[in-house]
Amino acid sequence: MRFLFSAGDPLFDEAFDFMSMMTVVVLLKVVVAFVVLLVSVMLYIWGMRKWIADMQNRVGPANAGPAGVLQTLADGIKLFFKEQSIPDSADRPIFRLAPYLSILPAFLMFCVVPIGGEVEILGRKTYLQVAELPIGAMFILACSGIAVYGVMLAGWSSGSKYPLLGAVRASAQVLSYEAAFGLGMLAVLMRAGTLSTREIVNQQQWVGMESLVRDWFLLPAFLGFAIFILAAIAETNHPPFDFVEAEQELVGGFVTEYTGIRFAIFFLAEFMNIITMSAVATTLFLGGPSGPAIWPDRFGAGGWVNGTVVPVLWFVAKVLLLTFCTVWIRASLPRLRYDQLMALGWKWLIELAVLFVLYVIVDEVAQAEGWNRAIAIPLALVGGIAAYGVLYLCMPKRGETVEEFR
Amino acid sequence: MSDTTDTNATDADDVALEVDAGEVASATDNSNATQRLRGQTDEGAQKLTLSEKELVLTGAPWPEDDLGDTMLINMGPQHPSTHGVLRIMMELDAEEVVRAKPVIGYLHTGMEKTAEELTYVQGCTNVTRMDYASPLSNELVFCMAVEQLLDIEGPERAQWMRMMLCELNRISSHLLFQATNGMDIGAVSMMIYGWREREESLRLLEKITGLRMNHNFIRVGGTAADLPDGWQRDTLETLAKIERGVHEYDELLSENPIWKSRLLGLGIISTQECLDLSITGPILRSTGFAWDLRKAQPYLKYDEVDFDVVYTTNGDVYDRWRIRLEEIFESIKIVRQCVEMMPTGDYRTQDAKITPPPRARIDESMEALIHHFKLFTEGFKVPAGETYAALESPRGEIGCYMVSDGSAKPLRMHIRGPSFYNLQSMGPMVRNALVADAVAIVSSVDPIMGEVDR
Amino acid sequence: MSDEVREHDHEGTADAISDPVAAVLVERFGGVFRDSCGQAVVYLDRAQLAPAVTALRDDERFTMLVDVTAVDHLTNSTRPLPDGVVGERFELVVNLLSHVRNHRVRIICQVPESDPTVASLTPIYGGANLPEREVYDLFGIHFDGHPDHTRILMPDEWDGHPLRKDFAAARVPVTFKGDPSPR
Amino acid sequence: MGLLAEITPDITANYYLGLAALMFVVGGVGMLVRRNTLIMFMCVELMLNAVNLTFVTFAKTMNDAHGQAIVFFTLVVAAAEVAIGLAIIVAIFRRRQGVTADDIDQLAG
Amino acid sequence: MGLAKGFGVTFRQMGAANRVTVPYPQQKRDKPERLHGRHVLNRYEDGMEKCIGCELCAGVCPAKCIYVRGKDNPEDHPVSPGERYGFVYEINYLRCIHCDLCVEACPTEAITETKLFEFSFANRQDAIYTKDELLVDDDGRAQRMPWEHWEGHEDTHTSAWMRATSSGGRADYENRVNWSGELGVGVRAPEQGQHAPAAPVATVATDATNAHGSDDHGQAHH
Amino acid sequence: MEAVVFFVAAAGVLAGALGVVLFRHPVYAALSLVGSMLAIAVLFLQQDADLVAIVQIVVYASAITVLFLFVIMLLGVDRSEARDTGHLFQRAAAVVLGVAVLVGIVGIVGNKWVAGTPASSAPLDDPRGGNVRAVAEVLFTDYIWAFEVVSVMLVIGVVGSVVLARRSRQIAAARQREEVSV
Repeated sequence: MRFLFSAGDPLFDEAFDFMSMMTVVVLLKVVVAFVVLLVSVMLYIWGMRKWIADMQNRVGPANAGPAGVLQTLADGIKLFFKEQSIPDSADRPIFRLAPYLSILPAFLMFCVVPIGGEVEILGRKTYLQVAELPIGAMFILACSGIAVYGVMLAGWSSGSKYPLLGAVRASAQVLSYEAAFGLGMLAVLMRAGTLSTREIVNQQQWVGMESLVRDWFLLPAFLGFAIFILAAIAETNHPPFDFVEAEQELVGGFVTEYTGIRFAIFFLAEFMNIITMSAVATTLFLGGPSGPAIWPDRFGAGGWVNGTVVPVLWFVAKVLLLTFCTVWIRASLPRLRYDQLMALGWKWLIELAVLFVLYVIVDEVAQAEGWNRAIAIPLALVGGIAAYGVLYLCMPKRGETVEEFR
Repeated sequence: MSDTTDTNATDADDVALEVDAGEVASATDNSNATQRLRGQTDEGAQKLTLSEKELVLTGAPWPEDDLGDTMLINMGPQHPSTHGVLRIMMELDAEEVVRAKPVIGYLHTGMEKTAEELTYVQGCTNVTRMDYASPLSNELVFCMAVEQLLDIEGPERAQWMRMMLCELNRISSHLLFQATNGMDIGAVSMMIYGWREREESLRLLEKITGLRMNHNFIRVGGTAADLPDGWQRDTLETLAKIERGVHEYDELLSENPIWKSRLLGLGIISTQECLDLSITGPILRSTGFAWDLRKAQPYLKYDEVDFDVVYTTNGDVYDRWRIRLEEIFESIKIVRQCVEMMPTGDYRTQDAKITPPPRARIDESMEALIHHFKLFTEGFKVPAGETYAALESPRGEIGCYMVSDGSAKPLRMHIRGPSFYNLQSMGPMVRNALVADAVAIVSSVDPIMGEVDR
Repeated sequence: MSDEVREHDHEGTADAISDPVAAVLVERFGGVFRDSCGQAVVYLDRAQLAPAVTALRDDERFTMLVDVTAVDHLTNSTRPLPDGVVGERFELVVNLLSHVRNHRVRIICQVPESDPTVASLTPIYGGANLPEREVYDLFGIHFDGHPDHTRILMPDEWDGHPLRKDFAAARVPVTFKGDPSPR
Repeated sequence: MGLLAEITPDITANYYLGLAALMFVVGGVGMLVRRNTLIMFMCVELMLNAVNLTFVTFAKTMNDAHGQAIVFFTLVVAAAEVAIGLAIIVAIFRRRQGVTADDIDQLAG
Repeated sequence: MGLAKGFGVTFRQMGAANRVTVPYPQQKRDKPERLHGRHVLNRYEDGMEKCIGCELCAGVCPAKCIYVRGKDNPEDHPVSPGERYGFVYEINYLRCIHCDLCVEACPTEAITETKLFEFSFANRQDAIYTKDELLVDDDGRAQRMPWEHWEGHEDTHTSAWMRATSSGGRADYENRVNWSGELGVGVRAPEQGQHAPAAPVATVATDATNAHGSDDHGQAHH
Repeated sequence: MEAVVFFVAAAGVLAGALGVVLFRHPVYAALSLVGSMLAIAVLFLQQDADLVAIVQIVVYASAITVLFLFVIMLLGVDRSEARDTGHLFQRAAAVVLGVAVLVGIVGIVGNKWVAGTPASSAPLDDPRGGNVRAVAEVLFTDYIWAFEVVSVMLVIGVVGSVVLARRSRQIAAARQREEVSV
């Protein structure tokens, strides 16, 4: 038999033995990943507040720790000791359960992200990645879909109206954007021809500047990247798509009735999601840990520094860049309206994503079969657009009366 | 600058008559629009006429059985974007507002009653707290009413100072609107930027009046004190900062597709509806009706300065936002002219019954001491009569109806708060909008609850 | 407004009225004109209020009802009033504005304490809705035909009407150390 | 590990099939017992999943991918069924303000 | 394109040069001279109290937050130079609205406002400042209560509003401040006037008072 | 090891299934359904069906059950259903029938009625690399027509549900008028 997850990891080249170092390595990786994620959330919240304060001519957190870096921790401690109140009309078991449901998928999704190359821990070779699945990309999709439960159940179980509105919004939003999210990923999966995140990263290995253009999926799947980012922002309820909490409209949405550490956990989950999504986007489109070796004359191209440390640094740098962009978006854009979000998702993103996937398919097949791409791709696109045109013509127009089903 | 905005420099009477040819004329012939409007408001009132008592009696604010798919939701009085303690009862169909009704009174402090207890000397400290975003307009309208009853007019310098301060206050009020409006639509940085420039204007006001808000600076017969040393430099510097900041708002939002898609064509109201519902100020001007009391019925020295009445023609939320943005520039223009043209001389009427004597005179003159004592103990008496003074506050026509019975305290002091009347526009505007739109629309009405409830 | 004569309490008869709108009101609805601080004021019988306001809107191009308020003259019953006006306890004050003519006029109705009822102006000008509710709430003057005749500022279970002169103003006592009794 | 192996049985395909049978029966009984149409729907999903489990089990025992391929079709059908079914429930609720199966007897005459 | 402009605006703000907020308790902005803060009761240079217990301040206070009781000065060691002195003087800061009418009303410049406003009361009793607490100390500085937060120099310029309003709106009196001697400060020469530099500096002739003296009789309005 | 995983997952499956049937509250029932589905996904993984397991989670946990919950919240039917006292006979009959079916199935399974020979037309891949490719090949070769038909059916289902759940403004307005007149 084989161990359920981590099938592709060199750790499991030997037969799995429960009572061996293998278990220790696996547990170690899980614990370290969790701690790293927690700390990075802490730093992200601090960095976000500093960045956004800078963009708004403010100082930002300054008192807890040097330059306020411990502010998140201080907030966490404060929230931990605050009273936990549960409304009378709340559904107590689910109300208590919901925060944990929201944090679990954020962490699980991070598990399949390759952070670095192969390392040796406790005499065992393994990937710098909690779990290497043959179906890692599908796993990401599954986790992002499950994440809605926390929000949805929190809103419903609070037993009041604004949270309920938030929950209804959340479920519709995640369901709608799940499709665009998946289609955005699909372009990369088509190009890579695999579902394994490790494989995808391996295909984006750095071999010089040309790999930035040719091997990284950023340009070969550029539209997929744009759609993926938009959908990821929507799925993580990040401004300008933060309808689920939308303070000005729904007070606090699903977290309105939450206090104390439960409230903190929701926000931990939300920010963890942003980091995880940045990491996933890095993996799929920006080559994950790949990047030029630093000072190969001194450290060697495949030595300890350039083989283990530098990839991790590249990965962190890319994730930082993406998270900075999320903060920049947060600072610059007003919030959309809910129906505009849904319209964007259903009327634009999904259509574009389908067309783009069509293009990628034809491109890949044409390459494999040796067709003339200059003819095949335009033909396919014309066909796709024609199909949309037919659908559009079938739709009832504004002002047209349609016989209603009663 | 967007092309939806246009400025008009022609004489106000002409403007009124121009517009008259179009929409205003329909006011008189009972057109369908008028009928439809009234029908709507009445119908809206009918269903939501449940008084608070009924709500308490039914327990939950929502009798779920009768209303089917719709849900009644209370936005406010404690809600992050209802501007103080406004409560809006909304009937929602999913997220669409079927009807809405503002419920007010949560900030009712009985200021009109208090005014009857305070002398005319103390009165300014009371009225200045009504519209706390533009306190100087309140003080000015109160003082204008008292001055009409006393039949005095402040000295030239006082008039110019009042005008300058009111325009500075209009700037700070509109900057507050820019901030809160940005916040309501989720533009967080806009809120901070709006605050940033507002702080500059408040700092200038603080320098002049000693307080950031509720200044108690405009007094009957003039102002409390002269402008401080170096006020020209401070004012010009502040104006430059504000101008730079407001250009930044323009850059940040005017062309932003999200901002435009949120606001364009939202919460449309027509001139006819505005006139019918007694709505004044930027909301009225956004419908293409360039009515501004500063031009139409000039008070202070507004007829001596050069400025334009900003108006737009679409009557939507975007236009109201835009108007307030442009009005900041117009106010800056006026303040610059005030700095240039400020006359010298007394800044408070020298009627010894109304103005306390110079402090140096107290030790020298027995009469001065007696006047000083009388003024600060029982105040001054105002001849019996009644009057209505009106001026253009940042939110519209603010009026003061004052009745005196000849004593040192008003018999009745009524403030016609523009926010109070402008709230009536909410019903027609919010109908069929989404919850998020309702927030934007409420924000564009820019109600100040201190003035609504008084 | 500024070029008009600033004179206090100038009373005029129908033939000497400088204000054209007031003249119409005096003529058609039997009002009494008074120039108050240079502003045109017409005292009307309360039964004439609604028809007069309708006439102003329809015939005189008065586009906006600016304000509706009331005054309690309980402590001021001997106030000077123009001839032909019998002072009652309450006065209902309606300010109207014609944007077209850039002209204001004020109508004052005497409302007796025994029957504080006036026909509502809301069917004529929608903008009278909230201020009439406010007057009802604070003075207890009823408006016939108002679509939503409820309290607006005070709680529903409140007794009395606060802006009436016989309704004592509440005070929150201020405490001082040197004077143990609250003041 | 050795101890664990001794006390636990070797899991054969019959275990999975037995579990699937149990699940199917629970779903079926629930379908008959419950009156809330939403829960009846969920019971149908249970039964479908019991079938899925048997398909996957047979795919494993026979080392044949066809069994797993069939599961995809089941899933798609289930999704379509839920979409339509829930839409019907919503439509019924709009008219009748209830989702109890016994109330929906209009077709019976 | 519009989007990019917005992003440009926010990006431009990055960089420490244009911060508009300050880390507050550690760093404070300069307060304008006229700021209405909490009151102090002043004393003459010889240590006598300026308050004469006339209750004008209490009378004009719209919030009714001042409580004053005057008493005849004890013959052996008088508290104030006049006949009477403020025996009890209390201000309830839970009510005070800092309108500064009391400062304008005080005939002896006894009560002025500092620029201190950073109170943090722990109870309602602390909010009632008694005469002992309001009175300046032996150096003429405001006393620092345990619940107040202020830096050393924030209690200067306590008389700015009094000076600003002292001319009663008359341009001729702009520069003439009836500045009685003050503990720790002494008889200050009239400080820089409150008028605009654009205005001609009013030279106060000795007969200026006489020229306007008749105004003080003030014709009754009607 | 396999036994441990199996028994834990089986317990989860059954608990979830019983939860669906026994919980009065639809939300709890839906959550039980999710639990049951997740446990089944574990069993799928156990049997080398990685892709099916993940698709199971994507489709059931994050789409179908979310839809259920959405409808429950939307309709506000989240109160417990009325006790159906009138159907005691039906309940007893259902349980008896269920037991009978169970006995039947177990009997058949015990008799190895379906123990056929392994077909080797599309053998599952080596478990290490997953079997995505094998399943995909079967799907897109042998079952390509079924695949297309099912996808069309899904589209029809989506359109149909939109049409069903849509409520025209005219109808809403008519309903409102009724309310007002009543």
